[in-house]
Amino acid sequence: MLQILNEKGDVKKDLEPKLSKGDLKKLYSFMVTTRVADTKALKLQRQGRMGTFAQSLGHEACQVGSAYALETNDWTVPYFRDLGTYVTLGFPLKYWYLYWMGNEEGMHIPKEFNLFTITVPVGSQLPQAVGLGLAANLKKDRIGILSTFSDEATSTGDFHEALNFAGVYRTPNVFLCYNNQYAISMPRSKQTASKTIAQKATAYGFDGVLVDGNDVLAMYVATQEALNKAKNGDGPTLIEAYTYRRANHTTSDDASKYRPAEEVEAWEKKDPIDRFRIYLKTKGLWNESFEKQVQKDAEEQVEKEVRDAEATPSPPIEDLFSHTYSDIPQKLKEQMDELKAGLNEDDQ
Amino acid sequence: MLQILNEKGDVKKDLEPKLSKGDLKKLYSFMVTTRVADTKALKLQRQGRMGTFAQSLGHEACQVGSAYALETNDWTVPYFRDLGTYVTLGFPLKYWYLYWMGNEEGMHIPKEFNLFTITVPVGSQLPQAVGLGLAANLKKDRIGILSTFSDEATSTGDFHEALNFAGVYRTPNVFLCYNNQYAISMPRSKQTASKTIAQKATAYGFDGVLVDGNDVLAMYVATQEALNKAKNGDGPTLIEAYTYRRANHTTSDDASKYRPAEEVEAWEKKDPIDRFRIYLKTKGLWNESFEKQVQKDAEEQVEKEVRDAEATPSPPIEDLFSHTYSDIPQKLKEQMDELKAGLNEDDQ
Amino acid sequence: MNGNMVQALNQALEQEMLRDDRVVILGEDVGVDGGVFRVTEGLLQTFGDERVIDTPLAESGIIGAAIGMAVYGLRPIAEIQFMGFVFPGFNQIVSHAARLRNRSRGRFTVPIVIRMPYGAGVKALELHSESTEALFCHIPGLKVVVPSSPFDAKGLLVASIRSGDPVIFLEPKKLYRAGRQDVPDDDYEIPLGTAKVVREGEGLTIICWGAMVPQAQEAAEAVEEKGIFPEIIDLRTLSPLDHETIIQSVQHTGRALIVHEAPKTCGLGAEIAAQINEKALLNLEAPILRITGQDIVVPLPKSENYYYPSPARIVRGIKKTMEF
Amino acid sequence: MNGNMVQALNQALEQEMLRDDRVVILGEDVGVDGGVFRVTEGLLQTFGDERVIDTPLAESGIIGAAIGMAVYGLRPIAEIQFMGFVFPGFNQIVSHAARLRNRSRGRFTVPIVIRMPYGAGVKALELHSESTEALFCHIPGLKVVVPSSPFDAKGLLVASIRSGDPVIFLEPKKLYRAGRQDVPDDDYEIPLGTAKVVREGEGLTIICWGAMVPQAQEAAEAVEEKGIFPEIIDLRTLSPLDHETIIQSVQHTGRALIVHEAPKTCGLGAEIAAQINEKALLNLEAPILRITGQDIVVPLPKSENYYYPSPARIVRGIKKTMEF
Ligand SMILES: Cc1ncc(C[n+]2csc(CCOP(=O)(O)OP(=O)(O)O)c2C)c(N)n1
Ligand SMILES: Cc1ncc(C[n+]2csc(CCOP(=O)(O)OP(=O)(O)O)c2C)c(N)n1
Ligand SMILES: [Mg+2]
Ligand SMILES: [Mg+2]
Repeated sequence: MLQILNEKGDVKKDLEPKLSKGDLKKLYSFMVTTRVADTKALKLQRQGRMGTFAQSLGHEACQVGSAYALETNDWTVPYFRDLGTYVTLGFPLKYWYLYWMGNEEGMHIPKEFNLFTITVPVGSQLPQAVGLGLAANLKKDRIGILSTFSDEATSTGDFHEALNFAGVYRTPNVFLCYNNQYAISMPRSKQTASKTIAQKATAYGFDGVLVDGNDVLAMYVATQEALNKAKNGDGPTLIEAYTYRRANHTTSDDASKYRPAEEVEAWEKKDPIDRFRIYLKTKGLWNESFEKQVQKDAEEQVEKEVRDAEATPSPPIEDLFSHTYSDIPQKLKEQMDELKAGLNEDDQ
Repeated sequence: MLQILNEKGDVKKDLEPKLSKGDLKKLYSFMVTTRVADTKALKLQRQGRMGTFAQSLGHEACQVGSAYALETNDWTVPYFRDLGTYVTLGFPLKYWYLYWMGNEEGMHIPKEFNLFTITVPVGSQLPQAVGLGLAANLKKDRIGILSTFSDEATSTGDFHEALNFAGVYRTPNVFLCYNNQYAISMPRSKQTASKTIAQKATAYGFDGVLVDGNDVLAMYVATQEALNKAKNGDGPTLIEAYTYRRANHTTSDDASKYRPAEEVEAWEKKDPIDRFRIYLKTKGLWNESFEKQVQKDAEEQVEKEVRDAEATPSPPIEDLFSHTYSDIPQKLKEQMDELKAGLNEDDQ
Repeated sequence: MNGNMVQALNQALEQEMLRDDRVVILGEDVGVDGGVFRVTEGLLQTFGDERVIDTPLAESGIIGAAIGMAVYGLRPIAEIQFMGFVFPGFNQIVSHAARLRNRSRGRFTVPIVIRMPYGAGVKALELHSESTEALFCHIPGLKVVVPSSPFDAKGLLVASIRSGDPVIFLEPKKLYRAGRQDVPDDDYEIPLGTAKVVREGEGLTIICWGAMVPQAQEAAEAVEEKGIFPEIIDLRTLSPLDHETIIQSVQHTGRALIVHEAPKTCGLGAEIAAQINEKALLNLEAPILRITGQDIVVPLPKSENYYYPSPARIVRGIKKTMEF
Repeated sequence: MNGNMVQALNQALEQEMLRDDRVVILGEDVGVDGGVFRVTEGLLQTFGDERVIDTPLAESGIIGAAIGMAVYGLRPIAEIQFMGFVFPGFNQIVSHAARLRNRSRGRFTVPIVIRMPYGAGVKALELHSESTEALFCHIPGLKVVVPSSPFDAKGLLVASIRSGDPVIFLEPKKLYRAGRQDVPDDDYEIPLGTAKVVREGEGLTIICWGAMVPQAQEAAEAVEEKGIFPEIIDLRTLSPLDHETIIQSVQHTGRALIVHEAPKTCGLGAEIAAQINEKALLNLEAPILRITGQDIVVPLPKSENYYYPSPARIVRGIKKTMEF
């Protein structure tokens, strides 16, 4: 398992990436922002101001570290638990909140972002990510495509078909699995008899690497290597980020039903942010006032995004009908008109 | 690659299975019968007496050798190119001919045979084979389940989901892939970047073995070992039988469009029947009169089955309606009556 | 027992598993977790992990395995976590479950039940609100069943488990905990293929199922003051349809309104309308209307109510039909 | 060119690939082999293996990859070898291709064409004769197109490739080589969503598509001697439907007969009947009949003709409607 920072924050010097002080501080602040935004979302959900959503608690290093390795032209194909990825890409969190608030405005993805939509059916985004890769190859665009998913996606047929295609056509894909040990109530050990997820790459003729998913430096290094390899035409990589889903599966779930508290506690000790804080401190990049600033900035940013989100009305009715086809077929116009007429009638 | 008999018919003594003379002669006669039945079918097809079908030419060793390892209570889940398996199981070939003649009577599977139906969508029989295994485990039945398929099935999502389940539940499945180097026009090398198909088992936490698919002894030994392992509760096995599809994909295909004649010729030299004949001769079990007898028996058997098939009328109209549900719902009765009334009218 | 639909389903499963040891359950989170809606709660503890099987996420694998188990002589019940996730397993249903009996001339049967929560109205995420029953009704060899009350849920599930055919069993998640009802602890079946007149009436027949039944009932009550007393049919089994009950009612009332939450085009409402046209044309005093979801994706929660057929929309449909 | 449907389709593909380098083809055996029906013959040689991609057998992979390529700006055409094999890829179509435009509020569009030979009547193996168009017509976001002649095949395929939406393009394999026709070598489109009156008539409208068009024509000729002159509409686009042409014709003729080879229940015929009932009830002089495949699996070749709507069966339907 690739590890650069261990649980105590000790660093393997020979593997340490050459990141500037600014980069290191950014990594930290992205992780903190992710946690703050996640915590805020949980609060909103409990207050009935947001719907069901999937917390990212504990995934900060694997999300932020990997996304930090992306360059502007690269593509990201996320899954439903990827808040840190959005934070790192600089995606306006307003949309993220809106989406999970159930407001259709949250489905916007600004043009500047080479970022795919959230895919609800587990695993089914992976063939699409490979399609992006095929297209990039055809267009001779030198880009990488990072697609994320968790352990359970590896049980789906789509995972297999996608990785097999990627191997055959040597597409510039990086398949990043957050192995967070659970799929709702199903522990990783019962999802597959394969010893590691990384080794599944053998079946597709390319490399699989196992990385400490709570080590932001290792995640950054492994992802960057894989992206570079992709851009050099050397084909895809499967990365297994070994981590843990510390929260419930979603806010509708109660994880205490199926796993012991001690297990969760043990993983709290491996917290990715704590570990990186020690590292920064050792490097003289962290002190209390820096921490305060980072927290304050994160909170302010999050509060603003939430305010913006809550101030955004749901789209007008037309919007529900205008994105089904490139035009609005007659029958949809009729259905829309009927709906509007009815609502008017009800109002009277 | 497990090989016991090489292309010249030389045997690896230490690996040679302890089969009686009778068994060895049977293996030979099953292979010959398979070839005779296959050749007959091709002739019938060319004469318009049979529909499109998939020839087994060249697969005699991997089909017969593996099926010979089955015991009475074991199950077989075949695919669409498996004539030698039917021959070895003693399945009445009449039904096989009827099926490919397009006569619905050919869909019968007599109760004595633990033999699944032919599955047309490639790969989709594999989760079902695992379901048989789960059921056998639950019932504590000490059986093995042999399911066959060819190389291209390994590209399907169902292959993956099935093998993953088999690994997780340690079902008594033997997954036998006839790697015959082609999927219609698609060469094996372009179907997957995996070096071997056998190594795909790594992804599921069980063993994969590569076997010379033109060596009937190796096929027998490998399948028997895998079945025994399954019965002992030691889980599934993936067997890759390395062989070659010497005929066109089906009688509707023209393989000369996509592969060189020399390649086909090279594989003719590895003929599984020729190889086994030399072995038998060396053992003193083969001579010209034995050969004649085997050929004659095969031809007589095949001619009889074909005669029986051709004498079998298509089932009555009721039969088309009576196997959709456990009962015949009202709407189907109406549709059947309408059809019959119409046909009567047309006759008048 | 006096309970909600989840409890009624749970009791049906438990009792059938006790009665018949061929009955097994498999699906995602059905074991330790008791299912995300708790329909299989407690069954793992009672029956063990060979009969209540937690599976990896693989709908084709789940349904395919269920088919194999059925062929071996078991009676598997597969849970699909939400109806929107059945499509990765669609091929196993359409190409195999529905066909194996015919393909083997009766040798192999597939007495499986594929249970899935379906439908909108609970402010769920994308693909957690689908209602695509019409797709299954088009496939020969499948039966499709939808309860609308705890009592029916138990009786229909028991009948589905005992049926010799593959049954798509759709559970209206909006009604899972919507109300309690007396549910006999005894064993009972509601025969598949029989619709139920849940409200007798005159002048108009409303045909609906699942979560639309209470919506239609509310609408019917609302129009009483206008002197309109619709008859309401709860189909309960969508395939095969109980034509007789539908046609008889429309012959009596002379008008028909179909309510479903699936998109309109090629929904089951179309089939019902076509049959009424074919068999009761001369009785019709007005066109058959369909009040349905629009031909769009079910919107996210905040806009969902525009999509979901409300009692008010049904009332408008009733008026339009009556005033034709 | 004077050619058959396969040649017309091949020309459409070649010309669109020449005109627009975003157009790419992928599927099983589409390259070296030119497709099992030879529709993509020669294209690999002309356009190379990055634009004509032979894929492993993996329908979900193929359609999913096509979606990703479309999102990246290409215009992929995926070939599914037979319609019966589309179901492993159904989830990609229903949950993604049909929804990505809406899911991204127009940012990502999926201008793909999924071509598939469909239909019975050619004495094929099991699952090589399906005709499940109704399933696709029920899914918002998809367009569904079926030509019935070489001329239409080219014009409709060109329009489908240029459409901004995912198009399910169904090719009646029975008509692939059934006849030759003059097909302009020039570029032309037949707009999606427009049906065509292929035979003007009185007293009865027959609505059909694909391989049923010649069957209906044959039936119409057969009843001429009885003084019956049906109008025939070839729908050409099944979704969205050209309501106007259908309703106008039935308002004119007063009777409707729908012919399709898919099973009857919940086939597209039901939707058409429901719409006619809704919009032209007062014009109807007889119930709308549907002459269709039965609600069974398409039988193996020797019994297939019992299933397949023959001109004789259509004639009986015509008579029954006229004599009502
Ligand atoms: C095809 C499909 N089936 C079922 C579900 C329901 N579901 C949502 S998340 C989930 C578990 C996913 O586990 P994993 O992939 O490990 O992601 P994690 O929750 O750990 O991030 C399930 C079963 C789904 N979304 N898609
Ligand atoms: C799901 C599915 N897609 C496509 C087909 C069409 N098809 C039939 S056989 C075949 C190639 C199969 O190759 P392989 O599995 O290697 O079997 P072989 O012909 O070599 O025995 C294809 C593409 C099919 N039967 N099923
Ligand atoms: Mg997980
Ligand atoms: Mg092969």
